[in-house]
Amino acid sequence: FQELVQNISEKCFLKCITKPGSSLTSSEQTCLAKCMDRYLDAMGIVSKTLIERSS
Amino acid sequence: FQELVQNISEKCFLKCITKPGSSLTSSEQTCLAKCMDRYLDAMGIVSKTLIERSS
Amino acid sequence: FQELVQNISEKCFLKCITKPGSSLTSSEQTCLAKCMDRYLDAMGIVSKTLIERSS
Amino acid sequence: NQKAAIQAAISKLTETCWDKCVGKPGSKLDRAESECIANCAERFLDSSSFIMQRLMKKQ
Amino acid sequence: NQKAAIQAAISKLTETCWDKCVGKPGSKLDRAESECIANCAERFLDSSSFIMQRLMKKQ
Amino acid sequence: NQKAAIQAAISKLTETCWDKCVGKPGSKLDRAESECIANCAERFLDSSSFIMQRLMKKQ
Repeated sequence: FQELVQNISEKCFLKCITKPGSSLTSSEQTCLAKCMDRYLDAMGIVSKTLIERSS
Repeated sequence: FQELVQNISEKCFLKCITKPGSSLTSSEQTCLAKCMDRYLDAMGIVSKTLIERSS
Repeated sequence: FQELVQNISEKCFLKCITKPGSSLTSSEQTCLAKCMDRYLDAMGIVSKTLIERSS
Repeated sequence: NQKAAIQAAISKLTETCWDKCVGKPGSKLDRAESECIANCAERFLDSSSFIMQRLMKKQ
Repeated sequence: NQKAAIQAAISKLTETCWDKCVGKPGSKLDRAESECIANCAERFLDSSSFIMQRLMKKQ
Repeated sequence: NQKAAIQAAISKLTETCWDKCVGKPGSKLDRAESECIANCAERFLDSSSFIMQRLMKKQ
């Protein structure tokens, strides 16, 4: 779980916070939320692919 | 050995499979083969350099 | 300590030695020295931030 | 153990295919992105097994 | 232990914020770079805790 | 042990110098690529020892 938080934080920070300011703006939070959901979607596709191949 | 496969796969996947399609094309396979051979060449040069310096 | 040397070496090698030649030039050494000092400055800012937040 | 190895592989592959396939995160993955991720995962596994077999022949 | 975890976090965050904020190394960090690094560290921590809370709600 | 440390160093240095020196993989490394890799490995080691000595003076 910690590693997942770490990976999503790194990938989504790079995509969503291009110029870090004095607080997280609401548009940055929206971007982080979408980015996290899309990352989980991507991970779901990868897991499905790996499991199908290994069976 | 596992780590070597992992490193070569990552580096050569990035160089050779720019748009992943529904199968590995023969030109992608040719690129992977060359890329792996060149990676081993590079590793040979690096090893030689390290060994000469440490002796 | 080893990890710090490793991190600074990687980051500063990428910034300062763009075309590796037959020896380290004096301008490359100057760049490495500045880069290392700035990296330690950056680490100081990050440490201060982390410690303020965790207290 | 095997479960940890699979989770590590999922984690690493997701990072690789995310970088290759996903642009600005939208309200869902569009079709091109989803296909790219699935193909990326498949082709990465193909590439790894191609490399592994070729390395084993060399030894 | 906790000390090692904090040192690992400092190490990782410094790498991330260095890449985001610092250009050609000068004789000192200029004001824009220093501010960028401090904000980068703060916003990274905000982002991580935002992600963590949102992940925990999903489970 | 020392052998594992040397193999780890070879592995890491190969990655760094590969990224810096090799373009599209051809049927062999051309002369510029080979020289770049050898110089990259030498200069990386020089840089590391320069950094290490300078860090030790600071402490």
